[in-house]
Amino acid sequence: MSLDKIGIAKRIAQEIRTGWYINLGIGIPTLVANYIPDDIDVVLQSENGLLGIGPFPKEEHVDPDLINAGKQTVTMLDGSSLFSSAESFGMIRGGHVDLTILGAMEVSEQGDIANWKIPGKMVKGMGGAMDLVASADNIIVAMQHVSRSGDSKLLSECTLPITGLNCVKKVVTNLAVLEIVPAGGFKLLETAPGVSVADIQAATAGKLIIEGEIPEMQLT
Amino acid sequence: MSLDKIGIAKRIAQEIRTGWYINLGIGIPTLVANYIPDDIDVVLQSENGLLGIGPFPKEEHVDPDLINAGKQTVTMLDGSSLFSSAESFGMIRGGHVDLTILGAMEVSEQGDIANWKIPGKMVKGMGGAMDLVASADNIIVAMQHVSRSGDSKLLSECTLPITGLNCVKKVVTNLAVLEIVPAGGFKLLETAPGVSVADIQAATAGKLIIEGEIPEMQLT
Amino acid sequence: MINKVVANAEVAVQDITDNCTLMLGGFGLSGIPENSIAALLKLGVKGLTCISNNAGVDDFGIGLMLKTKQVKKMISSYVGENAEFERQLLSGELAVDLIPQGSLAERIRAGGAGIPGFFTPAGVGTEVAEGKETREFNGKMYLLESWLRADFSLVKAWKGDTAGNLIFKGTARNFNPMMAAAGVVTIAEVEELVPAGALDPNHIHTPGIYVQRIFQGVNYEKRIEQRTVSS
Amino acid sequence: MINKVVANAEVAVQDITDNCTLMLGGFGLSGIPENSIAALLKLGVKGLTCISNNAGVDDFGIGLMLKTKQVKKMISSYVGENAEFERQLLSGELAVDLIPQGSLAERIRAGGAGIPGFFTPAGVGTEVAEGKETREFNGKMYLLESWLRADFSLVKAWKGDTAGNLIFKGTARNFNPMMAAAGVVTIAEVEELVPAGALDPNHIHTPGIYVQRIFQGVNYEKRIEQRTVSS
Repeated sequence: MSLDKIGIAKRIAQEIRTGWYINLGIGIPTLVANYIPDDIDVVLQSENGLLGIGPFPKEEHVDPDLINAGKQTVTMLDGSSLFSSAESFGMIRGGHVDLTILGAMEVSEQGDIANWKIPGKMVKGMGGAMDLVASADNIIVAMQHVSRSGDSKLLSECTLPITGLNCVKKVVTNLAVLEIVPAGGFKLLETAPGVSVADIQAATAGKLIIEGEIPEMQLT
Repeated sequence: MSLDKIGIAKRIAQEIRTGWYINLGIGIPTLVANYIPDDIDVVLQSENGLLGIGPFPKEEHVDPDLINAGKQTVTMLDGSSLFSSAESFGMIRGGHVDLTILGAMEVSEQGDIANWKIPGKMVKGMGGAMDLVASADNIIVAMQHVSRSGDSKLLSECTLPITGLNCVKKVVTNLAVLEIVPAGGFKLLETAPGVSVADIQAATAGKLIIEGEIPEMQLT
Repeated sequence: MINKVVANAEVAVQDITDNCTLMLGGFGLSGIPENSIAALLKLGVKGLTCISNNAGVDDFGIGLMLKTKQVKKMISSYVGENAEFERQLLSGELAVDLIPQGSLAERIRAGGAGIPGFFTPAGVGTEVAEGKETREFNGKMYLLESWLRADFSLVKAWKGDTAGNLIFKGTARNFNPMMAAAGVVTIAEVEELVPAGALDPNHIHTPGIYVQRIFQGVNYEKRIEQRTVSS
Repeated sequence: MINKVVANAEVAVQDITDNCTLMLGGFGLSGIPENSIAALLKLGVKGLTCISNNAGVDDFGIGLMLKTKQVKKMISSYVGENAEFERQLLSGELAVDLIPQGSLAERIRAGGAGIPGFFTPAGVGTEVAEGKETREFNGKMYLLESWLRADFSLVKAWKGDTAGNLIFKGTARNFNPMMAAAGVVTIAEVEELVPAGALDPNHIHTPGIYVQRIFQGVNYEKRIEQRTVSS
């Protein structure tokens, strides 16, 4: 039994601390917002120029001039602020965003990430991903542990074109929570409910570091 | 009979064309504003963050939060805008200001300007002068032709520490209007009322270029 | 105050010629210069290089100019939502430069602010870094990126005054303010054009010095790409 | 929304220690953090490096901290109006770095925006260029300038909310927004502190992400250096 997308999002939500400014990528990262506990006070940044993303609007409040980075209509909260794209990436590049959560196609044991281009496929562009991964101090990747074709996405080196080097701090997959250690390697922190260390070992192509007893994730 | 400060300001005002954004330095340049004809539509920039400087306020409208670059209290006009110092110098550096008028201690025949520092005297700083002279396409210097000690301020090379190189386009002094030509040299364009070409020659240490009949300034 | 008002989009864009470089504001379909794009379609200029974060969708925004094959090259960060774009790119009719979004924003900002080059960490170790100078500052690697400028910038604001001052609304601001500063000629279209003096000087996002022409736009569609609602 | 409110200036500055680098907003005496300066006088920290466009006057602004010899070094563009400053400088008690005003503004902006270096034409051919890399772009020479950052930034705004969002008034904005972004800890004092939600998000000049502490200041003097009036 591995986690579904909601499970991954719930587990990542546990990483969040009060007072943080957070940028959530498209996909599973966006779901994380739904599972941040009420007593944790955070502000979500949308790189197209909004701090303080609120819930999706009610039909009658939809505003084409208020969208998130995924181009979805959103709302603001008390205390939200608006700004230009240059200011927004100044915030990101300047290290003011405390946590970035994004998806990936591959992560290496050095913390390299590949998530923008597949050779032979139409390239849509990197959007803000290269700026985010080059700038953030704390980056968590949310992804499936293996690809649809069954290949491990946790590798010794990325095979796809790189988005950024030495930047990912943690990976949360359907199978496990792993930390990338400075010397290189995926240190196994937690297993998903019903997933064995052997399962994770089998699904991890990069160096997996297992020290002592590995606890199981506690999800509510 | 040479010009007084007001005469210099009046002559410089004749250089101004409608539609221009203009930065006026402290001293004589500030006076220029008083002699811009009513049918000439210009906008004055204050590098501390204001476009559209209005007249000095009436006593009851003095606002400590509204000053010009000389720290004088000012007013705004219909259409004025406010911005940060970074935006203001972005405007200047980006070449959006059409004309800069400033004072100088020395100007060289190459268009170099020295106006910020006298060795042996307390240095107060260059303020925005180095940014202005390095950025503006059209720079007019307003100054006396000779110093208080009688030395020419129009030189073959500046002797004082430089503020900027190859930047001054025109010089308006109490004696003359001179253009700095690309090959180097002060080309005499106009004489002040009652001032002879010989007077100007005698007061100019740098290369003076005299071609044909030199007209006298027309001041109203 | 200098008056920048022109009658309409057709007048505003009339001197844009073939092979010009244009900047077009907007993120997705939000804050795009709808009227100026329509006027460019009518004008029929070709061979354009368009700097814009996205390339519109098949039947809206810059996508309309792709359909009429007026665009030679796109400089963008993400061009995902457009089948015609993909077809022209694969057939070699269209060139594309993909630039990290923050670098794109900052390169445009640098163009307007007279900064020919700056260092950014975005793209270090990636193909974006190919051919670019890299340098270490404080133990971290950075790339040297250059400014971007345009012959014409086409921006869209919420309110504007006759002196060219602009105020944007919501996240429709995005790339518009930097582009306004980075165009040799900046054409601003606004939903509401007011007399100089009607906007609070403290609320102005783009000072009029950056805007050469302004007009009140008409018939804004403001299409939504992802209408997401809560119950 | 995250709450950044602290009780007053004394609480806000209490962990500033000797030999810190501070940024202080303001141009002349306009938009200076009067309350934070008063609290620093009370705190008595010494050996400060102060980045501020000016150095106040003898009996106001940073001039007060010069009198108490709390400042080791000033990084400014113009320091003209202060006799005590001159005395300390000539006696070697005080060091000063003079920086072109636009380069100062942009270096602070770069600090906040994560840009370690950029090219500017200001100072080429002058003593400001000594020891700095110069490079030609498009036929014009430029200098490489580096970012400026500070341990603490002390800024002053007109209105602020509990989430740290700031709105400035008139030309009191000046260096304050860039400094707010360039401080590891930014302390904002405001004339009017309002609840989050009371400011229009479209009017905010400095988003709260840059502000770590905010308080409502008291007894603003707002001294005028050159009171010029028309009749």
